[in-house]
Amino acid sequence: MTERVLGVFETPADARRAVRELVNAGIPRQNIIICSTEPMLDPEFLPVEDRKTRMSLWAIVGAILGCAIGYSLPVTAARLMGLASGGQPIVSLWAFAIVIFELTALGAIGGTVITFFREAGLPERPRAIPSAEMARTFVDAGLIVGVSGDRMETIEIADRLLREAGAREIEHQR
Amino acid sequence: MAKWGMVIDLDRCTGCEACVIACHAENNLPIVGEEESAKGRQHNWIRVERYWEGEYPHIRARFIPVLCQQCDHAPCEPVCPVYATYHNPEGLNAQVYNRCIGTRFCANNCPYTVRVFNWFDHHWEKPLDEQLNPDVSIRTRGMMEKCTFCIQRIHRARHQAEDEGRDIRDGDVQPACVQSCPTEAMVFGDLDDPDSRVSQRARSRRAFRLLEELGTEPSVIYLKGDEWVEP
Amino acid sequence: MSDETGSLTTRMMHEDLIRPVVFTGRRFYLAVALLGLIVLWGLAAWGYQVRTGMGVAGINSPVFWGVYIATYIFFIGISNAGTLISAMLRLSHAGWRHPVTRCAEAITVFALMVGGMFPLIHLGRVWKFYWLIPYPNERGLWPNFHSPLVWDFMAINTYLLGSFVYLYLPMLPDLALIRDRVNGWRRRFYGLLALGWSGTPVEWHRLEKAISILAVVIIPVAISMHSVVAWDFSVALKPMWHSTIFAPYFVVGALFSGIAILIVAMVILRRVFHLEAYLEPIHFNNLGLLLLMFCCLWLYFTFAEYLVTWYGHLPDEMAPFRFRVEGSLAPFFWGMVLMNFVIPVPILAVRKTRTVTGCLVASLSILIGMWLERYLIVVGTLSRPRLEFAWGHYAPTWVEMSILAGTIAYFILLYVLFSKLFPIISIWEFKQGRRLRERRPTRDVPVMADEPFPGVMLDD
Amino acid sequence: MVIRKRVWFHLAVIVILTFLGSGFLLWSLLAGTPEQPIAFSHKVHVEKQIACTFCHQYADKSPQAGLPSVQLCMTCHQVIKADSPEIQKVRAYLDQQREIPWARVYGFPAHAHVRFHHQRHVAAGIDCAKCHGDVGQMAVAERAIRHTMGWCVECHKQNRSRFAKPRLATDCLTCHY
Repeated sequence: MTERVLGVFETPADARRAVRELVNAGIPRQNIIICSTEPMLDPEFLPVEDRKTRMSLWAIVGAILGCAIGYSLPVTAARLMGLASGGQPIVSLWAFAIVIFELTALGAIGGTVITFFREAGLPERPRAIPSAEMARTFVDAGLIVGVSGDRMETIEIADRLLREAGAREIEHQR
Repeated sequence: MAKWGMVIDLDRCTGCEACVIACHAENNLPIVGEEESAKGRQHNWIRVERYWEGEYPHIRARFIPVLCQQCDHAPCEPVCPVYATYHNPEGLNAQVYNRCIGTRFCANNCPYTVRVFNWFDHHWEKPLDEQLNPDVSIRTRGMMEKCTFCIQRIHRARHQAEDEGRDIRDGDVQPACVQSCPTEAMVFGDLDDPDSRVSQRARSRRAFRLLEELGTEPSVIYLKGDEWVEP
Repeated sequence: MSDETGSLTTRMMHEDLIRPVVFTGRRFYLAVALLGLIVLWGLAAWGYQVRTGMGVAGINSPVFWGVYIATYIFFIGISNAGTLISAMLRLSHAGWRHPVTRCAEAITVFALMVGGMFPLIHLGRVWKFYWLIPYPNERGLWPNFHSPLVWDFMAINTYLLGSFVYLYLPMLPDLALIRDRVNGWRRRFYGLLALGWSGTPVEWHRLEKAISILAVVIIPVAISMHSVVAWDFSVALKPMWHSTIFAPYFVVGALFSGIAILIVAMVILRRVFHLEAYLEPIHFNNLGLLLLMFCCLWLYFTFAEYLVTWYGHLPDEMAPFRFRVEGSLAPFFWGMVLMNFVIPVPILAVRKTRTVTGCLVASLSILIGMWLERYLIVVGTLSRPRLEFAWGHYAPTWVEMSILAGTIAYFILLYVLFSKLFPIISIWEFKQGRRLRERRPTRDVPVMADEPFPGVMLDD
Repeated sequence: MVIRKRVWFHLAVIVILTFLGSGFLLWSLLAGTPEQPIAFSHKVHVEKQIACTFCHQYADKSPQAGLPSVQLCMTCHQVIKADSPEIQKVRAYLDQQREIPWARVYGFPAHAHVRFHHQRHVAAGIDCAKCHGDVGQMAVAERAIRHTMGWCVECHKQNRSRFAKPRLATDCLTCHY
């Protein structure tokens, strides 16, 4: 039986304080929910270990893959050509450079986008689903800090801490 | 492998345009009419250009029959995205009608402007459709076409030669324009064979090729005297 | 956030920017109906052309390409600008970019979609267009990768895909925002499009990372794409096409017309959606300065191109040169100079006239001028082939003009629908930019420190 | 998870529809047994040891194989099975001085721009059945083999060495002009 408590915050300072208090109270990080309507990347919200991303790496991998396809596509096509195609070179670097370049870029874009979706865990059901009324408050205020847990006392502690940190609205969900 | 070529002696050309008519009849070229011609859509695979030479009163018209030059380095070939135009093993600049998607890039890139586009479907009223050549396709709208050096005649000559178990002899193939030329200004044959008539004529001191400076290496060679003396 | 200075609260901002999404005015239906009619008319003209043959257009021998290809370059040109401008502004952390990026990116995507249609419209046998796609087939035939048209196909598709992603990813947070503010079917619609974005720090971090990688990748793609379009011409053995500076010349022209259409779009959006508080005179001022720079660059390239041709004085080159400068295309040529330089430069150079209206006038003039430039390039050269005997003329027919009108209407229609369905100003980026502008010397400033454009910014 | 599932579902639907669509297209192309005005049986005639070129007279002489005229049919059928109702139909055509409007079984559409040459193939010793299937077993002529370009080219490739100019075996201009 998982229960969640969500608090809406208006300033990053309050939200940061709330997160700090929750961590101090011994609530594990993976149980703390943070959502914001604009990038909030302070260390309290995004610990250093979560900042590691392989997106650049995969972009490069995609680029290399695209480059390989870009080179082999025209060459293979010219070789597979079943009919006389008359005097044109099978590998023509000047002409193929353009095809290679475009497919390299396409590979890099593909690598980036796929990695983005994988690392951000999208598409997915939104992690924090406040009620419709609270959602409106949230998008205008800007931040949600919450806790999910299966023990009643954790939720109660979180509720208190969120209120103390200055949460504007608190919602319990089960 | 033969390398087909043509020599046109401009000193013999009278500008009678028999070649144009013969080409029309042989290759199923449509007659597009006055209105379309005025728009620049004459449907000719060969045209006779007329230029004036000299100053009045010592003036003379000169004629140049211009057809597809069957270039060895044809600018039209690399730009076709679908290989509808390519170089055939016999040195012909081929145009495959049903492969053509009609980008018209080849026509733009042809320095001789000898490629012809089918702006519409063509119809031959009865009984004119009976005179269509069954050995040549009827092209439909949206595709490019041009002089083929009468490829159907090359095929026919080859078939006959094969059946008789020999190679094609010089003079076996005569495109319609060559055949119809009353002054025998045009000669067709194998440029790789040094003894062929076309090779002999091509070695003439009077030989030149159209827009030679572009490096397109045309297979059509023109002959023209240095000077023209008034008769 | 609560730290709102100035008159604009977050709630007001949301109301302003989401209003068009929820509220539909009569003007919207009117605009869609009108544009839709023009699009249908263009579609009918195209159908007529496909059924009857290309002959219904004015193109002929030797002018095998006409209005279609000119408009193609024009649209590809304006498409070039959106994503490129947005990516460059993002990479340079230009502080004033925030309200500009999305309307620029949307121009790119739609202009590409419309521009990409022109090669198809112009194909003689459009029903065989798929032969351009490399796929294994029983005939054993493949496209010719040596052909610039195949490069075009590759470049346009890469850029279209890249631009689409570059438009869509930064829109996710805004889609989620709308999802959380609306009810009914709209909630489901935007919920589906938002792909479950909830705004966790990890999502934000990866989004910013993805945007910065994409911005780096997309700039060379944008430049390559318009270069490839230029190479369509300059690899051809044609006088005044066979020019080495064509690629940069086209890219400059593309950015030039791209900024112009961006300004036009911004002025219209500002009026229609009452976005005066978001698209401020400063934005028009800055874009106007950029446009001014491109006016000069364009003149420089044009001059370089024509000077060298004239100085070389090769007969083959002089024929199209004369045809453009003093022949029957002369009104187009001098009109182009007038529209692209003489009219916009004084307007944009003087601080007093570099107003919203001033920028609009200059931009409209440039858009017409750039279309004329593309027309001159295509028709000017093709009418004057090397053999004098084959010289010709060209005049577009009603079919070409109908299709042209239809495609322009289609472009506007797509843009209208987009700005109706989605917030045309990136809400989260605007908020972020506003917070940065306040420059609270606290830790509230996020990790990635944005510097506004120094000097230009303070001009306001 | 729900959204992800939905995306997969849509993708699956698109893929299935594409497959069904192309399957239908293929099927409609393959089906080809046109109805003929006369219940002519190739089987019966081939079993009587009549050579193909007896009726298709030009197959070894010209590009077109040719169809027999009504006169040719009636040369034999004046006597043979003259009373059969089908032969009566043929006689009726003769009396009206009309040719039998046979429905075409094989042949290239005009838009293929193919110049097929029967004589060349017969001269090269290609068996009729290679391209037309085992007509001797067909009561009604049916399109047993699809004359696609890939099919033609495959044979040309395999028999490259039998061409007088092997490089022309797979030249486009060999068939398209």
